Amino acid sequence: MPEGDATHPTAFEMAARQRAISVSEFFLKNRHLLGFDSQSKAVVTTVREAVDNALDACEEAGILPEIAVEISRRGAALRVAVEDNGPGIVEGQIGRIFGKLLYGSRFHKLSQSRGQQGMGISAAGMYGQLTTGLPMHIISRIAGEAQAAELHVSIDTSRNRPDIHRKRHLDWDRPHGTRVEVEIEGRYQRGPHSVESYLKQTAIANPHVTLALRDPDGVEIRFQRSVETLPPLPSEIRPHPHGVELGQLIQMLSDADARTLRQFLERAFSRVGRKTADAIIERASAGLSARSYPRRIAHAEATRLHRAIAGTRISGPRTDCLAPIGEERLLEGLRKEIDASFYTVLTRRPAVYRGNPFQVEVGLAHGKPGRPYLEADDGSTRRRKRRGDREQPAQAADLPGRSDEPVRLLRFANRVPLLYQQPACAITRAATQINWRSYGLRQPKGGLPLAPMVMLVHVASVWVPFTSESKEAVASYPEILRELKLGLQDCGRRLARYLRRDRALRLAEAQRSRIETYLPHVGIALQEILEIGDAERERTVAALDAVLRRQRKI
Amino acid sequence: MPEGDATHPTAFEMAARQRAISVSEFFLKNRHLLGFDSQSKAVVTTVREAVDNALDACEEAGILPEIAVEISRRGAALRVAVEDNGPGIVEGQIGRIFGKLLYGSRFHKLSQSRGQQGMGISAAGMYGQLTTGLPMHIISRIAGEAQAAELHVSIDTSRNRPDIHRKRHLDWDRPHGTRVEVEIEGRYQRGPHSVESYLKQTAIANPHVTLALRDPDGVEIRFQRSVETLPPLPSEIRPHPHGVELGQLIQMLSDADARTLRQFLERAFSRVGRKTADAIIERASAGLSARSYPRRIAHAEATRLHRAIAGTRISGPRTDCLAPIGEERLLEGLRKEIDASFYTVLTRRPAVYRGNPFQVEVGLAHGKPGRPYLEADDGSTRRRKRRGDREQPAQAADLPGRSDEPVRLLRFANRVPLLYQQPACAITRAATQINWRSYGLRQPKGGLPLAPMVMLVHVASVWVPFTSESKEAVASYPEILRELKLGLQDCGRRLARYLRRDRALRLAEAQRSRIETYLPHVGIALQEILEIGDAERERTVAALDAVLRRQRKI
Amino acid sequence: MTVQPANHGATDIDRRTLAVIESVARQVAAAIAAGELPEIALPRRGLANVRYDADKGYFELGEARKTRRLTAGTARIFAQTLRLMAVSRQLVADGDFATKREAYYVAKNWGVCRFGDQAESDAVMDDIEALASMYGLSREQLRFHPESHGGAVAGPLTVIDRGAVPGETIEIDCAALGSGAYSIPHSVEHLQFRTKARFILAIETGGMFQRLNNHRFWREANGILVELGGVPTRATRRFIRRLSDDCRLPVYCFTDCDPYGFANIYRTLKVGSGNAAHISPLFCVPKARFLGVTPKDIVDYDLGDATHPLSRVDEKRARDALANDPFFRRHRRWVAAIESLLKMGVRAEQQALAKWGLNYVIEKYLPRKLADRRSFLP
Amino acid sequence: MTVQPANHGATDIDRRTLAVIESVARQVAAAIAAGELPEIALPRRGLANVRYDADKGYFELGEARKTRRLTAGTARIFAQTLRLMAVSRQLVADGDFATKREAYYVAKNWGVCRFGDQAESDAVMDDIEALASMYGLSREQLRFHPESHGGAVAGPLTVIDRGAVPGETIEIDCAALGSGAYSIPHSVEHLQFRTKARFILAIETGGMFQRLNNHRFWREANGILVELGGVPTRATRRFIRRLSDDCRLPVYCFTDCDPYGFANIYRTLKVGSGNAAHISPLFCVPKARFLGVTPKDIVDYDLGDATHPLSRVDEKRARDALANDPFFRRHRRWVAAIESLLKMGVRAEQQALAKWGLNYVIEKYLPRKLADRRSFLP
Repeated sequence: MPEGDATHPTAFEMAARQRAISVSEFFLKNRHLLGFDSQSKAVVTTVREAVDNALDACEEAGILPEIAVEISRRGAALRVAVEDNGPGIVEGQIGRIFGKLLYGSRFHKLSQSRGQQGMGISAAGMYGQLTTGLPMHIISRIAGEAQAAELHVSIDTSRNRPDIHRKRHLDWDRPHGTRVEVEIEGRYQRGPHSVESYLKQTAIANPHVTLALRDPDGVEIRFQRSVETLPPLPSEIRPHPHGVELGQLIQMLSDADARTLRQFLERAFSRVGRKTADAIIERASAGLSARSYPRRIAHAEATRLHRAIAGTRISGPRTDCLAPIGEERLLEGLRKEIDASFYTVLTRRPAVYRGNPFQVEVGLAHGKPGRPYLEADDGSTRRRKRRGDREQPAQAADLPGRSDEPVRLLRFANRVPLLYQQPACAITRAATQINWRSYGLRQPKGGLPLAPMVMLVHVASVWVPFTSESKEAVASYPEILRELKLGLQDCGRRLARYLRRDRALRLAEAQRSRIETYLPHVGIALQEILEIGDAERERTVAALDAVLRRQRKI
Repeated sequence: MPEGDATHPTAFEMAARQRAISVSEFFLKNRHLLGFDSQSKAVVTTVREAVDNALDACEEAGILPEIAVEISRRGAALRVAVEDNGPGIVEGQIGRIFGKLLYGSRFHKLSQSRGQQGMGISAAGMYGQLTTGLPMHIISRIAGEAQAAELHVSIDTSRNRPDIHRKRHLDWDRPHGTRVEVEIEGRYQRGPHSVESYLKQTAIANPHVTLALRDPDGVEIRFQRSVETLPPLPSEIRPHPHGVELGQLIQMLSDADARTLRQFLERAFSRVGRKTADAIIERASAGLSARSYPRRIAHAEATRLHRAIAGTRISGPRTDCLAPIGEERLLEGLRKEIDASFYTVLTRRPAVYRGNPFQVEVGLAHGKPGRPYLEADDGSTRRRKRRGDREQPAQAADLPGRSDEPVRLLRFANRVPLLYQQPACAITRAATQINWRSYGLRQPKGGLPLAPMVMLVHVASVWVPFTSESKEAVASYPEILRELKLGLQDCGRRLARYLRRDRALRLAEAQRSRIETYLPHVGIALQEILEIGDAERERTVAALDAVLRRQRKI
Repeated sequence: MTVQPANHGATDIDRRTLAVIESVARQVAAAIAAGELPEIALPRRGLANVRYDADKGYFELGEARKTRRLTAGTARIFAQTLRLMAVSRQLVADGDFATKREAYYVAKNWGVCRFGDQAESDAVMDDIEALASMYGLSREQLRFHPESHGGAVAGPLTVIDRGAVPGETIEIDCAALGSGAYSIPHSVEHLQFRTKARFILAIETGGMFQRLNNHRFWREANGILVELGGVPTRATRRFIRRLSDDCRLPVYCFTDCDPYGFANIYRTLKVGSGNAAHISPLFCVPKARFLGVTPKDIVDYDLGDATHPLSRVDEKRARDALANDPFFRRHRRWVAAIESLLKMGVRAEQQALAKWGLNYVIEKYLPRKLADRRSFLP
Repeated sequence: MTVQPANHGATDIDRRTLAVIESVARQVAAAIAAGELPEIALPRRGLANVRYDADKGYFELGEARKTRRLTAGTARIFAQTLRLMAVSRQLVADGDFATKREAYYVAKNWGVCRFGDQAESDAVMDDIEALASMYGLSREQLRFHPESHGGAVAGPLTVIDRGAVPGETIEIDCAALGSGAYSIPHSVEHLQFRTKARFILAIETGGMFQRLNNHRFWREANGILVELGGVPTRATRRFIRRLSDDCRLPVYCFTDCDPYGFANIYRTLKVGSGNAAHISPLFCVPKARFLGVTPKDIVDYDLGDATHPLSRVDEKRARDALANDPFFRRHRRWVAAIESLLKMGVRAEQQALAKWGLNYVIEKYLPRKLADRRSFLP
């Protein structure tokens, strides 16, 4: 079509121009939605997607993960390579897994996993392809197979389909595992939004994982596992009835294989047995019976059924579909990577939002050993302030930070650290809405509390609601906010007890010495006023000391 | 699969579980991404998507748009109906347009339009379907056809395909046009984030449009067009070479129909003629010539070619692909809907980001007639403050607002008002980064200036980069930020001139009366000090008045 | 009116002061001897323990006591209280005195018992003062003097003070200081007075005092002029109280017409303030009357264009007085006056009278006012 | 030393004042008559027009003038300047005076020409004062008196003031005021002095003045005590200046050992301040010397534990003095003293000496200091 030719088309001409759009094309144009909005973020996102996939694969296959990340310079670009000891990928699937957006094993399941949308690693490949024009390079070997498969894969964006360039078999010293290499335009940076920070936080939440990093300058860092067993594998569940919306219910009814309504309710939902199903049907009343044929249920009845489900008491979703880190492992992870004086961890019981079970875990690590924190009773405000002024500014990645800085908030979703968009996240919102002053911390209005503390929060769910596909912040569903707050408050109370106990201990110590310090002055004053002799003064002080000791014992 | 059965699968078992995900399923689960995150926002989003589509269709067909929005209560739900006088939709397309995500005529074109992703209206239908279980209801008639077509359409989300329930033909009193009805769970609210506010702002940016609203309480509001001609239709363009990334270039080369590199460059890109193509090829040098066969160009040569394009001076993109509102119409729109003392509008010249031409327009409307704003020389700060305190608090939708409130920022992208996510938007960022104090306004640190002013900003582009699919905020590309700032600053300077001139006029007036006021006092003082008589005093004052008049004339 | 010889030795009042201090110490010693925790009973100084005594005409401390018992938590302040009482005892015995600041520094030699800052020593001193007030003794009698001296005095008054050598007395004629004035010392307990004046005029500003003094207004009017200088200091308040008591003189108060002049200056002079109620019996001047400037004067003397709008603070102060101040609430004329001021929305300074000429205040305003004392506010 | 009779009629200085005012008015009238825009030349009061005269020992206004020409923009302030000069002329003629505040109110009757607030009238008054200072006349001689009177005075000094009737004089014996003191009036131009004292001791705090006065320190030491009360008022500064000039007495300054005592109190007393340089020739006391408390005293008198840490403001003030103040920069001993204070990081008050006993200052510190005047800082 020639440029600039603008005449008014008819409805028929307009119809002829309509076309379907491939999802790859869509996200290629909107790549900032997937976390590739800056060169430095693109590197972290690429590493994250590859490592998350590797961890999911290892755990699902029952292998203790051991993952190596290498980042090296290739001219103006960076090459990111991630290699795991996972089960490997069946050759015929490699193309689609790395070369097609929205392709994966987890989207249709209700089951907790790191990846969920089948988008991340393909998006990284697509970004590499866009910025350097090079396909992804994959090597994968399945246990027991003689050789590994090597492929170069790119995405045919107009059709959202893999394009396999070269394919061959080769010898590989790994018995099984996968290596992904992608060249991207990117900038390697340090600090709180770095690959290193992502890996360190991953190590905290996953103490059963060993991670190794080799950065572009050849510096190597290793996070060694401290737990030798895998966490239990989360299982898959059916949806919980309280999270189903009317339209969804109508869809399920019309797709149902079950021949009776009772059977439908029992099969389609989690936590619905015969008794519960009957209770729902009875409540829905007129026009519906246990034997109604699901596909024939009309809109009006479905609406009543939906209301009946909402009104019926149904037990919460099964817990074994979720695999929280667990209090023991969480404590282990915190102790391993953070040096603090006080630790507390908490795994809340599972809860439900929109029919999806989820579970909140909280960990606090407070204070630095050998660096007293308490602000109790020594000196005036002024003196304290000055001392603060003169302290050295801390490193941004210093964990925990200084006592006049906000706590370091580490956010996790399904064991994956969230590095970006902290202000937009439900976890941050919960942490700032709590009144930490009542737990003995200072807190600026509307902000995080100030304390030398790491605050770790993990949200595990069969479907974590992120605010965007780049998976950087958890959306603020009221049910999730509530659980987050309860968890944080519970840990806050434990912290407050610790701080109070600590303060009380110091106080008792101070009181003992105080008495000994001030009694002689009572003696001096009495001597001066009553003009008594030194001997009588001494006697009086001794008598007073005795009185006080007796009082304190009672 | 039974619940909770968690054994470790093999790589082959894992492969068997991989599946493609439909884009509808994806967005159904992530509907907050499309602007359906709260019940009140869902209503505005639904109206917006339908009205935007209607406007695009009318304008493309050369019809002055006349659009009616009706919102009524249906039990606990709301019915939203939008009816236009557009060209109508060919019957065979209705299903896909309303029942398939990522289907549209605009995605693959580089051309300015309101809708661009083929997502919005189908998403509204999907939301209705999910929350009320009811399909969308569409009536459409093409000019010249005897009857209108009526369809009920829902989306088969697992396949992202339309599902047409009922279809019939009926008589319709409109000669041509389309009516869309959708029932959704929603809450109708007033204030700055309301349907009314959206329509009012649409009327400002589109003075050629007539809009009518009937709200759930039966209240009717009409925004009448004040311009009787359509804006010029934007035309389609090819991409500009400076916005093409390496990977994209490689893709284009390998897909090329052209037989020579020169031909390829001339055909594929905007603004590349023979001379420019040769300049690029010469710069790319070794291994490439004007006659190289595009599909055979290797990665290394493509990389050089890409660099050569970046290094070659190429004229900016064509302007006629963009249809700014235009200074005349923008002024008309502002005057029609906002009552102010001073107006200024500005259409910047087009610029380019990532190869996409875009254009920024700015309008300012300052002050309320009959309500003096200037803070000049009357009374002390204290008095001024008090007066402010006692003013009545203004309505949130009051345009312009009070002089101690932030300016009302109206953001538009391709003539569509953006109501949500103001803080995340490049327009807000630009407006807050400018130092408005130098233009005579007060401005808190890091905030919008305080003034009784409406600040209108329009970004027109063949592809507006939104921060999310819900199209609520423009992403902050440096090129866009720069244009926004230049536009705002230019208008700021005009405002400053106005404020200064206004101040100067008042000052001259004040000076005239001042002289007459104070001269007698000079006379009194001289009389008192020099002990002269009344007559001599009068003479002195008269003489002084004469001297001053003479001086002022010179 | 007679003159008593000043005396550097122990006067009656000094003996009473010593007795109070010693009795506290003796009770402490006795408790210790009996194997009990020693304690000192101090009046509570909080507002909850303050009430307005309408008969006496001032704020007074109630009966509530706090008992400072010696425990680990109170050891420090207990010791400090006793040691500061010991300092007071020594000062009385030596015929010397110390300012609050000096007392703070004297304690620097107390080692760990020293005060961290002056707020700390002031609080302990306030406790001791409240204790002494139960026996009718002021802080000045404990020989802790305020940092600031009193205002200026001029007019037909002879002040009789102690001389440098014991027994010697000095007479100061406040009508013989020219354009200067007599400066009230930090402590006035030992002064005696002789006067033929008919009243005391307490004046808010130094500028107005200067005008009246330079024009020898006190001669015509036969009154003693005292400069308050804003809210009067302890020394000024005690001076006026003692002078008006000893010589049975009425006191007329002349301040700006604003809530500060009414509620902070006049009310403090007359009835004291709630947060220092323990000193009221000695420091307030119940027989003071308010001469002006009254809200009615703004109208009567046509001062409208020499006024300023009431500030927020003014308005708040006025409303507080109407809502919470037992003194103003008790006097219907004051309520009416403050309400009319609020209604006018303006305040007027003493100097506003200068609108009619600098000496209008001397020639017209004060003579007229003094001729009609019923126009004074209570 | 002789006593001159006070005089309510026109003195020489009054005649000079009237002449200055009339000559300005005459120039204005002449310009108008000649068909020119009238103007008044006023000294620039900005810091740019201030310099430190090392020989005279004070800050002085430079030669720069601003010309206030009558235009539409300046009509108001021009009229106000002339009218305020007319007021001054009337006050001189009547032998009366007005405070700044009163002058502001007198102008309330000027209609549109009235001042919006006192800042406005003060600025015009400062202009007129600067103009008068070119002829060696102070604001007090223009008969605009400050609002506040001066500090207290005690010791072997007789002040000779005017009496109430023309020609009458009054003598005030500042050694005969007992525990009270003589309060310096707002204007001291008309005072005469008689004394046998050997020096004047200018004391920062009222508390220290009270101690020295109550113990009759002035008798032993044969010096006149003047209370500064922080940064001295105009009246106090002029009083000390006139007393030291007339009776040829040295002035010793006794303040806290902190940058405020050095730079704000002592420096202002001695050399004036940059933003009121036009009054320096009349108000500063170049022969003042700094007795203490010096940084060296903190060491010599072991005051370490009675000090307080320097605040940020203190530190900033000290560094400013070292970096920008021509007076301190000129005196190596002052630079060394301030540097050592900064190094110690503490400040000491006069009262800190009370650590060694309340009367240590009388019995030890001052006698030792006065015996070794070379230890004084310049």
